[in-house]
Order: sequence, then C-alpha cells, then structure tokens
Amino acid sequence: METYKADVVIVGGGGAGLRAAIAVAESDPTLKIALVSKVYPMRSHTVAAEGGSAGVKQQTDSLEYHFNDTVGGGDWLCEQDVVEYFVAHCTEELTQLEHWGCPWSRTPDGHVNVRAFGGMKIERTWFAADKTGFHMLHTLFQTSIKYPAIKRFDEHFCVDLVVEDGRVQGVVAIEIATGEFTLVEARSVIIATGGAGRVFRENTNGGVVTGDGMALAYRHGVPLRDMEFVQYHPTCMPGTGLLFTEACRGEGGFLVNKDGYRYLQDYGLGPAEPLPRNKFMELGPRDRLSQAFWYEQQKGRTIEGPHGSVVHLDLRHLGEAKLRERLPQIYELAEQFLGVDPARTPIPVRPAVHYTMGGILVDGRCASPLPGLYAAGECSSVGIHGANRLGSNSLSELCVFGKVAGVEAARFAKSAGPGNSTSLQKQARAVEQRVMALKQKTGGNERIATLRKEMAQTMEDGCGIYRLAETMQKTCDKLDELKARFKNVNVEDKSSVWNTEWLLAIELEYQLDVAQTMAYSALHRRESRGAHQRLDGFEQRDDVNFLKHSQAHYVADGAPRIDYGPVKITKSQPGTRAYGAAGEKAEQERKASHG
Amino acid sequence: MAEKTIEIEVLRYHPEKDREPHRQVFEVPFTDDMSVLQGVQYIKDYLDGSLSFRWSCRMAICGSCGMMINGIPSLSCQTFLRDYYPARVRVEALSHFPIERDLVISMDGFIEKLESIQPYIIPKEPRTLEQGEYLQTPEQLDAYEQFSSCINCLLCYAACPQFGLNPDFVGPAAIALLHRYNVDSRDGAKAERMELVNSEEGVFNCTAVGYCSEVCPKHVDPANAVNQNKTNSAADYFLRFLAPKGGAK
Amino acid sequence: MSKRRPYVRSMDGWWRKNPYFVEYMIHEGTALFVAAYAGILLTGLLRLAQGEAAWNAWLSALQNPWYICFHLLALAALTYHTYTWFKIMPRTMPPVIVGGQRLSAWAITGSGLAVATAACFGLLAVVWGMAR
Amino acid sequence: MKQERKRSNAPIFWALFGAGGMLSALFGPMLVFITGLAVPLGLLLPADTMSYPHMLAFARNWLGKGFIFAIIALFLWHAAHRIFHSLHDIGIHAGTGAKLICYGLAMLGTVLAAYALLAIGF
Ligand SMILES: Cc1cc2nc3c(=O)[nH]c(=O)nc-3n(C[C@H](O)[C@H](O)[C@H](O)COP(=O)(O)OP(=O)(O)OC[C@H]3O[C@@H](n4cnc5c(N)ncnc54)[C@H](O)[C@@H]3O)c2cc1C
Ligand code: SF4
Ligand code: F3S
Ligand code: FES
Repeated sequence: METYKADVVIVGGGGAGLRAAIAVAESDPTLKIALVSKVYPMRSHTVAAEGGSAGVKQQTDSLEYHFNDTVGGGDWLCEQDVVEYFVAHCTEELTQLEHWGCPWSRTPDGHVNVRAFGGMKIERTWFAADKTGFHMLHTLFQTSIKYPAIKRFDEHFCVDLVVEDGRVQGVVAIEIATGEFTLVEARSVIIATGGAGRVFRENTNGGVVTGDGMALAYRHGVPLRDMEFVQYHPTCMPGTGLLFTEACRGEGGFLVNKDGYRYLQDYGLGPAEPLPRNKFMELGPRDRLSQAFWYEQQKGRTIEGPHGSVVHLDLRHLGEAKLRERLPQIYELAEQFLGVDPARTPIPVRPAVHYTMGGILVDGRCASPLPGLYAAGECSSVGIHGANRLGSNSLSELCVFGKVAGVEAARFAKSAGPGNSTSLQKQARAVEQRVMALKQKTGGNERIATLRKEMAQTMEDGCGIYRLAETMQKTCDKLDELKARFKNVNVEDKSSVWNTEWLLAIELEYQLDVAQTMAYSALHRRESRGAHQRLDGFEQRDDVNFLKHSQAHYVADGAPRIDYGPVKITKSQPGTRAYGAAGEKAEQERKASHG
Repeated sequence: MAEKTIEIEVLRYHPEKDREPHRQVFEVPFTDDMSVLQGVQYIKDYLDGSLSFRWSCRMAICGSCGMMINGIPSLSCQTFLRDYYPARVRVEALSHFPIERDLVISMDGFIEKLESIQPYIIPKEPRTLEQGEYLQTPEQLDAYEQFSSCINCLLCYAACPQFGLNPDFVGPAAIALLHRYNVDSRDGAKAERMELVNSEEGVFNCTAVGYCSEVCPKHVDPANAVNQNKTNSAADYFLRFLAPKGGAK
Repeated sequence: MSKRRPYVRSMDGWWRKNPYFVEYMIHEGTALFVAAYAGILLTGLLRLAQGEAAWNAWLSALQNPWYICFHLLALAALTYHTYTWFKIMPRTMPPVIVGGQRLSAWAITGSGLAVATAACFGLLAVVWGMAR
Repeated sequence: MKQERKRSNAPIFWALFGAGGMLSALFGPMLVFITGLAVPLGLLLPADTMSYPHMLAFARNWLGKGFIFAIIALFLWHAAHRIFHSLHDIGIHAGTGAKLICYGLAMLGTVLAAYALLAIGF
C-alpha cells in the first residue's frame, strides 16, 4: 500500500475543505497538507449553491441583527457564543474571497452588492449572480493552486480514519482510477465532506452528498448532533428536486396556490404586499414556507402534477430583463428542464430536502471530542444553525469555520508527536481487507439501487416536513431492516479501475448509518422546533425538556444511542419565533421591554 | 399499457478486459422528462452495474457529466431523451481524451494545464482585509465575468480538433480562464501569463474552428479568449523590441 | 501495479464526422482558390514585365473556357471566404461596447460584410474610373 | 514549478495570414470578377480596362505597385498558412517538409512578384 506522510489531511474538497487547506498553508507554509476528495474539488456540491452568502455589509445593518436573525431562525437551538464568532467573521471572509478574485455582483459605484434573503432582517447576502457557490468554489479551488504545500488527492475515496493512541492519525483512501489503497498519515485530520441530503428521495443535492464523513466520525465514536433537523427547501423542481434559489423570492417572486392566491398570508407571514419585505411572506424562513405548502396540500389548494402536488413560483412581474440579469441560471433551468419561460409562465415548485443542519459534533473551534479530528462545513455541527438554517448562512460558514478548522488543525499538528508508522500501516491493511471483502464476496442478492431507493422512500415517509411517532418508528424499523439486508448486498463488478459500483455500495452503507441517526433522533425529540415538526401531540416547542442538542452515538450492529447535550445561551433568551406583522410586533415589544 | 422504451447505445471500454472499445445497446424505460444522464443511471442501477461514468449535480453546474451524445459534446444532465425518441441515442466518452473506462475520460492533462495558467489573482496593488474590497465597476466585472463562468466540463476540448491532433495545446477552457485573470481589473500578472500564451503549446495551435464556443453550455465563448490572445501575442511578439522593458520576458 | 490502461481513440477522418467540421474544411479549402488565383495574377505580372506580346497572350489565355470556369468557382469560393471570415470575426476580437451595450455578434458580422461590399464596389468604381 | 517554454514563431505567419485573409475578404470576390470574368468576357467594363498601356502605367505607379504586391504576396501567405494547417488537419503531418513547401512557395511568389515589379520599372 502506498503511504503518504502529511501533517494535516483534509477529507473533502468543497468550500469548507479548500478554505481549510488554504488556512493551513497560510498559517505555516512548512506544513504538508493532503487534500483528499472523491471528486475533483470543483465538482463538489458547493458548486450548486445559487443564492448567496451572508455577511453584514450595509450601514443600516449590524452584527447584532445578523446574530438575532440566526438564533431566532434556528429556534434558539444555536450555540450563541459560536454564532457571535460567526457573524463577526463573515464579512472579513467574504472580503477575503473578493481579494482572491470572486466575481461578486457589484453596485454601479463598484462596491459589492447585497440582496435580500429569507429570514434576514436586512439585505446582507453577497451574491455572484445566481451562481454564488459556483464562483466561490472555483475561486477557492483556483486560489488553492497557488500553494505548493497543498498536495491534492483528487478522485480518492476515503474509506476510513486511522485512530491510534486515542487520537486520529490519518485516513485510508481508494484511488478511484486504479482501485488501489493509500494510507495518508497525518497528525491532524479535518473532515469537510458536506451534507447527507441524498438519504432522502426528492432532494436538491448532488450525487456525491452521501454523508460519508459523518459516518466515518460516527463509527469512531464521535456523536452526530441534531441530526433530526433536515431542511426542506420550499421551491424545488418536482421530480428531480433541483433547486430554484431563494433569491427568486429575494428578488420579488411570489408563491401562489392553485387559485393564484399568495397563501403565505394565511400562515402568519402576512400581510401580502407587492414588493418584497424582509421576513414577510415569501421572505419568511424555509421551514415555515415548507410547512405552509404542506397545509395547502392538505386543504386541496395545490396543483396536481405528474410528480406530485405543486404550487407556483411566479416571477412574471419581474420581467425578462431583470430575470436574465439577476437569475440567469434559474431562467435556463426552467427553460431547459421544465420547458417553462419564467418571464411568461409561473414555475411549478414543491419542497424538497436541501440541507443537513446537524452533523459531526464539534466545539466552536471545530474540534471534535476525538483528539486531532476537526470538522467544518455541512458535515459538522458547530452550532450556528440550530433547528433551522437561514439561507446564505451556510456558504459563509464554509469560509469562517473552514478557516478556523485549518488554523486549529495546523496548531494541533505542530504540537502532536509523530505516529507509529508500523502500526498505522497495519491498521490500514485491515481497513483494506475489510473494504475489499465487500467487493470480493460472492452470492449476495440485494441490489444496491433497490436498497437505496427503499431507504430514500422511508426517510421521506417518516422524516418529512411533518412527523408522527408511528411513521418515524416505521422508518427506524425499515432502516434496521435495510442495514441487515445490506450484509447481503451484491457488487457485480469485481474489477479495479473506476469501479463505481463498489463505491456506491460503500456510500450506501454510510448513508444507512446517517439515516438511522436522523430517524432515531427525530423519534426521540418529542416537541416541534424549527425543521422538526410533529403532529402527534407534540406540536409545541418544549424548552423545558428539549432546549437541548440531540447526540446520536454509534452502537455496533444496533440502533444509535441518543442522548442530549446543553445549548449555550448567552444574549438571546428563547422567544416566540414570529415573522410577518406578528414578528414586527414581537420585536417592538422586545425593544420596549429592554428600555 | 406497454411502457415506452428507448434504446441507448453506449461505447463500452474496460481496460482490464477489452483491447478496444465496443458498442452495447440497452433498452431503457422512457419518460418525457428524462435526461440522458437519467437514462444512463437507469442502466447502471438496473441493467448493468459495471457501467462507469461521472456525474453529480444534475443541474449543469458541476461539469462532470460531459459525454458525446450522437457525436456532439454535451452535458448529459441537460440533454433530454425526448429530443431523440423514438430513435436510438448514441453515447460515448468525450472525444479527444483518453478513455479510462466506459464514459470516463482522463482529466489529468487538463488539470495540469489549469495549474499552469496561474489561475489566481496576482494583485496589481495588494490590499489588506481592513481596507475592504477592491472597487470594481459592473463594466469591469463584465469584462471577465463570462470567462469566469467556465465549469471545466471539457466539452470544448472534445469539440476542438486541434486539441485532438495535439494534446499539448493548452486548449480553449484553460485559455479562457487565463484570459479571465488577465482582464480582471484586480490582477497584474498578465505579462507572466503571456509566456504560456506565446509558447508552442499556446494560442497559435488554434485555427479558429470555433466549435468549442458552439458546444459550450455556459456561454463562455472560449474561442473568443483564444483568438483575442492571438492578437495580444502577436502584438507582444512584434512590439517587445519597442516597449521599454521588452514586453513579456 | 496499476491496471489503468487509458485508450486513445484515433483522429482519422475526424473532419468527416460532424457537419460543423465539414463546413470548416470547406471554408479552409477556399485557400486553394486564393492560392491559385494569386498564382494566375503572379503569372500575369511576370508576363507584364516581359512586354506587350507576353501580356496579351496572358490576357487571351484568360478567355479560355477552363479559365472562365475556374474563375467562376473562385468567385464562389472567395465570396464564401468573405462570408465566413466575417462570421468568425466576433469570435476573434475584444468586445465592442457601444452606448454601454456589447455589440452583438451579428452586428459585427453585418458591419464586416457591409464594409466588404463597399470595398468591392469601391474597387469596381475605381477600376471603371481609371479605365475610362 | 515553471518549466522553460519555447516561444512560438507563429505570430509572423499568423499576421501574414490575417492580413491576406482580410484583404481577400474585402477585395477578393471583386478582383476575381474583374480579372477573371468581366475583362475576359467583355462584361460591364470598357474593353481596354486591362490593356497593356493601362496595366503598365498602373504597375509603374507607386500605389499600383504596392497594391499588386500586397494582393499577390498576402494572398499567397494567407493561402499557404491555411493549406499548411489543413494538411495537418487531415493527418498529413509532414511537419517541417510541409511547412517548407507551403511557406517556401509563398516566399518564392513574394520574391517573384517583387522582382517583376522592379523589372517593370518606374
Ligand atoms: C442546490 C443548493 C443550493 C444552495 N444554495 C445555498 C446558498 O445560496 N447559500 C448558502 O449559504 N448555502 C447554500 N446551500 C448550502 C451549501 O451550498 C452547502 O451547505 C455547502 O456548499 C456545503 O459545502 P461543504 O464544503 O461542506 O461540502 P461539499 O461542497 O458538498 O463538499 C464535500 C466534499 O467532500 C468530498 N467527499 C465526500 N465524501 C468523501 C469521501 N468519502 N472521500 C473523499 N472525499 C469525500 C467531496 O468530494 C467534496 O469535495 C445550497 C445547497 C444546495 C444543495
Ligand atoms: S469553456 Fe465552456 S465548454 Fe469549455 S470547459 Fe468551460 S464551460 Fe465547458
Ligand atoms: S475549437 Fe479549437 S481551434 Fe480554436 S476556436 Fe476553438 S480552440
Ligand atoms: S451532473 Fe453536474 S453538470 Fe451534469
């Protein structure tokens, strides 16, 4: 087996992983960095982010506002000290990207422009047309090329961490082009493998978003936190789940039901006005909008399409010129994939799974409980999203905490002693044998695609926008069954070069683990908060019993064990989460009571 | 009612088994909204698990799913079976690249080229974070934005016969990105990058076929970047004796 | 040992495989006519240097039907060259901004063609003027 | 990381190609029409348009000389460059050989044209 000795190894070449790699390189150019990614970095799913990235920019805005929006948006399940650090560093990080060449959209006088986003009080979302993630990712990737210390392992699939002496000391990866294994030794490891949205059926995520890194850490005893909180994005393409960015609404789009009625005003988000108003109507948070869709569907006021019920995203009044300028990609998506010209016809949309709020438990400095292991980006739970993420906070998170993870991992690497190569090698060979066995074994009769489909369906059934104990229990049972059936999975392809069937099987196993943590955490949370909404007698938020983070712990060959950890509250006591006119009133009252 | 089906013919190549590529036809259930990528995914999921190809985003932005579809370089996720039905669709790995396996091509050469163009800002005037952003007017942004939209899908390389004939040619996308940095108002390293433009691997391999821009799914117009740089390079070639510092070294 | 064995496809006959390339070869092929026509002009020039008899012999040779045929084809080829030359033009030049808007490709091609037409008829007028 | 790169000398040929291409695009069709069709067939233009005295006078004039030289030489360089590339395109990689023939002929034509124009006198 090939061995590469690095100081810091980063698994994941998305926004978070690249930002971390650059941070390590800048903090100490002598450190050797290995960047392992199962796809070329610019293919990572950060590329798909459309709308923008949050950072206080305008005179009228303040860090406090951004803090309040984030904590309230997260239904107070946020680590408030971490949020405070986060909002204080967003703008600096986005400016850094600007210096690296990111083509942010500009105002006529040459400053970076900002747009409105759901749940945000003031316009603070930096954007590069409607290809923000694309531009951020390519900027980071191309900038990373400047640093000779970063050695990339492109198209290398990470299959395990090596833990020795109670700390993580490297990773084992398959080179996809050859099917061969490499041990990357390192003194610290950063996981930045992104979310897990593909455990659900209809989702906005790319094929690579399979929760690998979460499963890797989890299997080594690191808890996954707040996994029950899965964000549904309200405006997605029926069938494929492809996203129409929130910026469509930020620019002034309407959501209407089959009667052409802006139904959000019936769900505490009104009054309906012709122009977009922050935190009102279409600019409410995603969980609320997705929930409103569900109710409309129950009331029979949605439109039936070939891929289920839809409502209409109406952009017609914005006019072709503005749509082409501000939302060019959305325009093309609608035209090509749906045959709809959004300047002339409303776009049919429905909610789909979009974002994994929970993830690998880390502290505010991105350190997990396992020494030497750090995590950043969507795979991590650093504590800023709580029960519901606000749109455009995630891209900023990649930069702010990607950097933190890089700096901290570099610091750890310099203080940690070298590992014992012989025993690391031995472990790596054991990993190789285990993973090869999956491919080499014969006689299996379960199709990968079938298991995957059943998993995705049961997740959608049990862990959808609204949840019931009974269906969640069914989902848990189904996942247990699928895990058992996975033992019998059949990998037809026994070859070495570009054996993607084998990789799909490994991913499926990761997904099943992650799906279990989601379903079991959901079942155990007997309240409604943010993206986790129940209809079986737990319709209210329950701060007495559940103002807590769930933590799912790995149990070999069994269901995860769920326990709870405290939530850090500093400045903002849990309050009513209100938007629209009610929200405005609540805020005024709050201001008044503060004197 | 019998389900509708469509035939997809795939160029298969397995380095461990085949001496050369061969064609294989699959029959796939057809619906109106299916992309070619979904067709190929169906094959992998239900007909032949050993079929290999790259994909991820399904929304024409990650750049991984490029294939020759009926001989034309295309993103398979935004090419729809309905445009061929009921005729058979022919799918093949992107032209001009070595085939690793089935529909997977070798990207190594392109990545080296990308690394060679210095695809990052080398600032004209360095600026600290405290000084805030560089000012850049919408017009200045417009000068390079189109070239920064390249998703590295490599369709343009599969379209460019000159790259097929000479794989050392830096090629359309890499030159478009090079140009993107050269014309960015924040950058000051044009002279350094011109060395590559001027070299034997540089722009003069291009004979203005123009098909690269024709197939580009993101309106980058790489042919424009390449051909503008012929003029730049020629100017540099002839004027280097006149300019005080001799133009590019 | 790596089992990778990338397969490189042959480029043979590439230009026959796509109508776009066939068109490319045709417009590249106009060069044959340009060369042949320049050759004829060069012969004429050499004849002119040799004196009146030689020149007149060249002039009358031009009346040979084969020459006429060739020139008909050459006229078509050069006209096509003119068209394709200006058609590619927008791809080869920096953006032209007029009144804050980028000039469209068709505007550039169109102006190129207009200029060429003007040049041709200007030339005809000059020749006509000089001959009178 | 940076390797030494050899500077291409293509700009010379490319510039000549471009100039010839532009000239032939602008005037080519009409020139062919005049010298190849109108005059031999006696169409449109006066019969003596290309008579010996006319042409001699034209070729002795500085402007005329320049025009004739530019047309012949640049057309040849334009064509040579394209033909050279097309040979490469259809898989005749004669390399230096083809290059010598194509550009060599253009060079020869250029020299001959210059010689003739000098021989014609002023
Ligand atoms: C359609 C869409 C639109 C979005 N729009 C916005 C928006 O407008 N604003 C906003 O703030 N957020 C948005 N988000 C969310 C945001 O884009 C993501 O949360 C974020 O990009 C995740 O980045 P990441 O770096 O954590 O992971 P990713 O970009 O997903 O990268 C994961 C990396 O890990 C690697 N990897 C994974 N598993 C392995 C393995 N086993 N071995 C090796 N490598 C591995 C992958 O190759 C990849 O490089 C959007 C998300 C989607 C899906
Ligand atoms: S220039 Fe266009 S075709 Fe070429 S790689 Fe970039 S996006 Fe793809
Ligand atoms: S197709 Fe190739 S030859 Fe030039 S114009 Fe495009 S790079
Ligand atoms: S799958 Fe990403 S571009 Fe097609």
